Amino acid sequence: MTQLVWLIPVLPLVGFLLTGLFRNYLSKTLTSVIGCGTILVAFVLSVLIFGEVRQEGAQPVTVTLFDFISVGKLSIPFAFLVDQLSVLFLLIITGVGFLIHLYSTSYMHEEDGPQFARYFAYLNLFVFSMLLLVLGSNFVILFIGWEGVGLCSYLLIGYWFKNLDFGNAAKKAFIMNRIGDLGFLIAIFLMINKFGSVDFSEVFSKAPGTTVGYLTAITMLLFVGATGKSAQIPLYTWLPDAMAGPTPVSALIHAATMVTAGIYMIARSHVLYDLTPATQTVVAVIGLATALLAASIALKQNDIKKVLAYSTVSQLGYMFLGLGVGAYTGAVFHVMTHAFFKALLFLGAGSVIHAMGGEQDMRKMGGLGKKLKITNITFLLGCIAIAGIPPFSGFFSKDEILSAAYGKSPVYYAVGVFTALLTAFYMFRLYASTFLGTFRGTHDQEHHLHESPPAMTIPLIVLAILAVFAGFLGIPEVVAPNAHILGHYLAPVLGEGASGPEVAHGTEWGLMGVSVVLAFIGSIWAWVRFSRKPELGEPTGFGKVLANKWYVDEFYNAIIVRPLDMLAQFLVFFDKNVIDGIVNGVGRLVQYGSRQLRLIQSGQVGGYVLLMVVGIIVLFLVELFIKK
Amino acid sequence: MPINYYIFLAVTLFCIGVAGVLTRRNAIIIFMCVELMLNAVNLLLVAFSKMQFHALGATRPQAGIDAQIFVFFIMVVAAAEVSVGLAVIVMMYRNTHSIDVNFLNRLKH
Amino acid sequence: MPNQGDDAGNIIYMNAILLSAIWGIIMMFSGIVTSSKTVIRNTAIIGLALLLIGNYADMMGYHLAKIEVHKMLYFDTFGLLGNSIAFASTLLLVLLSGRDMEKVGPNLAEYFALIFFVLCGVSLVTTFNSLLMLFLGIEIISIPLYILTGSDKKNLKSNEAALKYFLLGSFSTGLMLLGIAFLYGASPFGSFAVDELWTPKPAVSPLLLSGILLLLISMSFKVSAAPFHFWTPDVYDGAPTVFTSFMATIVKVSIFIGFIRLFDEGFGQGAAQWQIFVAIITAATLFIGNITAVFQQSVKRMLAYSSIAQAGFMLLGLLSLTGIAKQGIILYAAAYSLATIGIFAILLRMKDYTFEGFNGLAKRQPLLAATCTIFLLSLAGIPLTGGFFAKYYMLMSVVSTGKYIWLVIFAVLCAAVSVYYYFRVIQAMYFKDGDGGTEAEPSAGFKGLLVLLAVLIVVLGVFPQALLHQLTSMIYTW
Amino acid sequence: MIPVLLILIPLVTGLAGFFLKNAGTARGWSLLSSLVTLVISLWGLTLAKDSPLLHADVAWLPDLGSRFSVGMDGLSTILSLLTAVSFPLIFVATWRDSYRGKSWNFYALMLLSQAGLMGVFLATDALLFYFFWELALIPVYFLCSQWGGERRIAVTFKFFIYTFVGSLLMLVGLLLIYSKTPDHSFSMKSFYAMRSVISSKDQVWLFWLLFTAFAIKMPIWPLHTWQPDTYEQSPNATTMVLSAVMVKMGLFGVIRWLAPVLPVGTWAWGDTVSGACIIGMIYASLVAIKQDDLKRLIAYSSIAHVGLMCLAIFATTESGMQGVMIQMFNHGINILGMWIVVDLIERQTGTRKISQLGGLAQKAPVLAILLVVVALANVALPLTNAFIGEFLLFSGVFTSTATQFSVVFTVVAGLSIILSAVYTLNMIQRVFYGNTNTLTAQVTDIKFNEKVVLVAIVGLILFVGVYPKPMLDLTKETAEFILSKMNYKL
Repeated sequence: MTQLVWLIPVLPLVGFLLTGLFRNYLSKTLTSVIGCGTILVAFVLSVLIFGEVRQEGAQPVTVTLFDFISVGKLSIPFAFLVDQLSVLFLLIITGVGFLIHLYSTSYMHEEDGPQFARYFAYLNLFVFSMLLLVLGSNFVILFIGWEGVGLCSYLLIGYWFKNLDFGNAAKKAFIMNRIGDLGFLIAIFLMINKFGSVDFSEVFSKAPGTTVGYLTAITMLLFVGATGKSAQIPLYTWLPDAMAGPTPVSALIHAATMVTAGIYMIARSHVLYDLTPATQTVVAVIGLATALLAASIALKQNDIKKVLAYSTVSQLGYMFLGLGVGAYTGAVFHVMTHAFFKALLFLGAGSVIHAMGGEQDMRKMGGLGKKLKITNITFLLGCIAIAGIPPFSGFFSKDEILSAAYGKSPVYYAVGVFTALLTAFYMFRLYASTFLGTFRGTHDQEHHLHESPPAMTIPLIVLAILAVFAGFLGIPEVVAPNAHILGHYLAPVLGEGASGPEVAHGTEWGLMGVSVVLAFIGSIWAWVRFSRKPELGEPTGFGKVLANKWYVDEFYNAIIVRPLDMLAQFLVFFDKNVIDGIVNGVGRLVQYGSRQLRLIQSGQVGGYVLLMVVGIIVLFLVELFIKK
Repeated sequence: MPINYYIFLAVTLFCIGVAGVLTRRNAIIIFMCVELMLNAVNLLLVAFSKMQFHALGATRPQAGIDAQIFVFFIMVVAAAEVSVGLAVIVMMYRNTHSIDVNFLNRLKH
Repeated sequence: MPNQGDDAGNIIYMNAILLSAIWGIIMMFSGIVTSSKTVIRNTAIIGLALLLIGNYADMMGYHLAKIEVHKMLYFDTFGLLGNSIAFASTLLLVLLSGRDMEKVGPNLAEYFALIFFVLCGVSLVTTFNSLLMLFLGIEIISIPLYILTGSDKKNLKSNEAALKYFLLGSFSTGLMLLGIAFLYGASPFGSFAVDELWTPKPAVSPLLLSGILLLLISMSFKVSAAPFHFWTPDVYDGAPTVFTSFMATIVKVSIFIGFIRLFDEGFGQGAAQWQIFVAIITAATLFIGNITAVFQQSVKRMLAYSSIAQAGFMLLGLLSLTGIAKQGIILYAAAYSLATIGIFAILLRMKDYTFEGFNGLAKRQPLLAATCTIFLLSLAGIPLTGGFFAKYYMLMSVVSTGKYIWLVIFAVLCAAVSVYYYFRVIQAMYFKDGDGGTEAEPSAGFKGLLVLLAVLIVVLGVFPQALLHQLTSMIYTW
Repeated sequence: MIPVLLILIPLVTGLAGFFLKNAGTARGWSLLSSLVTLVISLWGLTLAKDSPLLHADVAWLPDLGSRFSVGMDGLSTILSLLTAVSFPLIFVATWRDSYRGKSWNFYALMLLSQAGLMGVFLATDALLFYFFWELALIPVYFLCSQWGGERRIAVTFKFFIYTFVGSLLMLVGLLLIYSKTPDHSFSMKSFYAMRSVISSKDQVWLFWLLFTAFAIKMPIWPLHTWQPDTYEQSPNATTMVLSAVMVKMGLFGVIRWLAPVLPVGTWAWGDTVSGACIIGMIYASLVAIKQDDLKRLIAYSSIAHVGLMCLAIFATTESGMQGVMIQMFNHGINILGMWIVVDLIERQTGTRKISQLGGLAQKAPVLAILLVVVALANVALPLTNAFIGEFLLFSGVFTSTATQFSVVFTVVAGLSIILSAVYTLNMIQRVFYGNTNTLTAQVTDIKFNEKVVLVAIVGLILFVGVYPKPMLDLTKETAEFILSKMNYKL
């Protein structure tokens, strides 16, 4: 069975080719069937393989397809690695992926045939690349998937290509990812240089024998790659803009799967990170900072998707905090739960937007709860989950990370838990101003309001269930010993100590209490405040700064984009006038010389004789000097 | 009387000729200066022929003869040049009514 | 010294000299006998053909007469090959542009007579073994040329050119004679024989060196090397184009062969003493020739300067004086003469000699344009044409000596400049639209000959050794 | 045998082409000829490496020590294959272009230039190499100045003289090396033996005589200014030849005739040249961002890519060398695709100004998709051929022991990866996305012939990108051989 793992990525690829090549001939139904079907089959296969790897003592299997690049001593096979970690991600990707495909079939239904097919083609291509990313048995295959998902996100963000702003958003996403990718690439070269291989097993086995400095370089560069892909400081600004894409895309790519690639990559290479504490600190700090910054910005956003986007960035920050403090299991755990509830929230938002006829501004919503029942309930569950209120999934994963963070340094914990408060606050602000209160939209919007069709609600329900109960996969030690199923499952890959620094039970109870209390406070405060009078006016003072995202985009423009632009402008001038000027100057010089030189041809015999005699004299003088 | 004197004399004559060519504007006079140069050479050759005869006459009785023959050839050639040259000058005079070389500047640059 | 050694002194290969002299006289009288230009021209053509055959017979060893010349002349393949190139080129020239001579003036017969006398001088210059012969040869070439230059009597330019040429020419003759006299004075054997000039004495007497220098100068004048080239543009420009073509090709290259002979056999051993002067002259020639040509407006005058530039390249052969150099000179003589004759022949068809005159020629006369392009490419030294290998040999000869690399690099840079003015013609022909001026439709024979020339050039460009084969066999035995 | 055919077929058919006197016939004729050439070169691929059919050696100029000897090792094979593949594609793609005047001459000259290129890549004799080097140039000169844009004559002339200066210096260099050969031979063998004969001092200055020519041809900053103008002014078909095949002559020259012959010189100037390459990469990428003319944009991007390849040559590492060899092929294919798209756009809208275009994706979706693939190959996205190439190039540079700046070089050069994404995506967006305007409103999607070509190109891109093994196997031996000669520690 495991040997057939290559089928899992190949199926979406086939889907991509079919829907892509025959997009003009396929009916929408057929497209949907192909699009979803391939993913479903892939999911089933993943489940089967999961069945194999979850047994005790299941060894990681490497499935080599063919010899990809082999130059000199370096040999890079096109091979897949099947172990607990990759299979877990398989499940998440194909599972959530399938639900979102299903959702899309109805969400994108207004598009005409070919465009509809194009959408599914891209989506399948994305799933293919993502699977490649998690299945790759060496860093190069990982990198291939890595860039592949970047491409698909580019294509899907710019899906409505007639709108140039969307195009710009797509471009921004791709380029910022590229910046990260460069770091990743250089890290790969460092490995090649040192280990002569990019194979996970080989690199990790040889790593301990290497100087810490070198490893730090590698891990830092890998992390640079991660900041690009997983939208961390300083490369996070593309993700909120990426909301230009269709909402299911945001759910799949920019919440559930792609943005977690960075976490996967670091968890995968945790061996290296364990050896380089310096990098770990950096990761933790960056993660924490991102979490706080994004959460603060989310407080003041009015676009429903923007809020979710920033919350995603913030949650990713949590995951990196987890990685930084060594709680790999916790990070992966949070990836999973986050995939569920954030996908749920995005799809819910999508359902809302769908109902509102494309309106995304919360200030024009309100009171939707009465009309969109299922959406309302599922969305609420999602909010509770992300807010970290027990026993919902978010609580467990987030708490695991926070306690580990405390073990590393109370400061981490403090900031983290404060961010948790903010999270709860802005999520319920979102919920309240969308579903509670009175409707603020136009009349015909109100008239047009309706619950979404089943194709959209079913995924919501499924995800809601997951969001509620997924937490029980990782019940903390203090609550019930050895109940951390996920931890046991991942142990072979991430090692036993992967839950981060231990904390005394008493303290841990305390920490939990604090975070839960704060979560409740935040939620209720926001609920009470915004269900009655949502903020409609323009923010002022500090709120304005937040609303403008700390002016980070403007900052980047000022220090990077514009200088580069001016430099380019100058170089154009330089190229034209200086370099080419010199070249043409030589030509002109020759012409000028010619014009002058021909004047000695005066036409006067006397002149000629004189010049000849001068020539003769010169030659004789030379002779004299040669003599000496 | 050492040969150098002859050399100096000839070279001086030759240079006078050159100077004449340089300074005069009248085609005929220029040509006469050229003739002066040629005759300077003739003189030199004759001198050398005697020199060579003294140097090598013991072994080769006819040493130095060919220089004198050369002189005759030079004269002949000079004569030929004169005939052609004068013809050219006359033709020139017919067309321009002048033999001043400074007017020869239709062809330049 | 050549290996035919002894018998070279007694058995004399002088068919060419005899024939050319005799035929010159015949041509003179043909003017009296008949007035039909066709007859005269055909007689000349026959004469040239005979000349070619006779010269070839010499190389094969059949001689009209056996005359004792006391080593005044010396016949080797180098010189004889030079002759045959000169004769063949003249033949082609007459075939291509014979009719244009008629346009110059009434006395066609005399023109041909003079041409034959020039050829007589040529065959002396290519085979002399005594300074006397060299002197006579040069003069026999020059004097008729003065006349030919001025042959367009009514044309002031022609007159002016003739007078300038005459004055400057005789001036340089004076220099040459002084040089010869010095050499004679310095000669240890008291003779004018070229191979007896150099003294093996360790200290070179100033007399000898000044003699060499004066000869170098006067010869440079004859091959129009800077700074003694001033007569060239004016004379070439003023003379009737047919004769310009004649002077620029046959005369120039054969004098060059004499030049090489003189310095190789006369002062070859002492090359180190005078090479530097040759280097200076070469550099000056390349520079002035190429640079000045760039700005010319008249193609004819441009070709005059280009001939100076080409002379600069040939001087590289004089600089190195290796076997390769001699082959190179022969090849250069052939390639350069063929190309230049072709271009002049086409130029004669043009109404005005400016670059504009060539505009749009490709549309009106595709074949002329195509052949002209090949000639120009050859002059520019583009591969697949004889010109490339000509230049190649020259560069190779210097490089193989290992000295004067700077001069080689300078030379190729100048060659790059030369592309500029040669390609201006190509651009005019192909990429510019003419004013619709139409040339007289050239005859089929004319076209055929042009094609023949082009083919020859390409053959030289692919198998240069087809020509050099017999030469190489003996050059290396020296 | 095969190499001779590869040179002769285009040569003969080209010469014959001058007499066809009919545009249609000439078009078909040239296509036929190029297809035959392609078939033969494919046949060559099937043969064993040591097959006698892959070599030919005829006496040519015995006294000059030069023989008409041609042969196919990995390097020549891959480049002759590129030449053989490009020309049919070009002919098919530009099938609908019409040329003013005697258009049959156009096709004839194209074939002649193909012959020249083949000769350059196949010659194993230095003089022969120089011969073809010039021959490839002449037809292009006429093509560009006859059928180019309005500034064609001046621009092409500049291009010609520029390259001619280079090649003359190269000639002197070759002569100098030849004059030092003990057996007086231009053959590759005796040239490769010179590395130990020529003193290091001489190698150091000899290097520039040869490298100038190659650098101008590639072109390497700051000798590049002829390129954008020439690309812009040439007829599209010629631009394709120039950029897809001809720029490879420079790289090829360095690999085949410079690095192995003068290893010390190569090593001594390695850092200098690499520096120029890197400046050029960044510089060209930045300038490309600002270009409004599609052709100029691609021209500058090509400068950047070539710079990277040259950089890798001087890294003297195995992956670098093999990377260069297959990247030369890949780059040729990719840029060909770009040009074909540009040609289409220009023919339909009559403009190449990015600012005047837009919304083509609505009008020509197929074209848009194919272009996007090509463009992604241009930015070296994984699973496209260029990724393989650039990955090898970069790792080659990074692991280089020939310079101590390898890390700096890699990082700075790496920035061009980002910049290339910037200008490529800009281009895609402003040409294909957004709404149509009056110019682009009546654009129709691509016709059959163009579809065939672009699909073929995309096919190549993806095949090589996913399964580069054949290419790598092809170049492996040669790369090792060259490197063994480049070992600068005498």
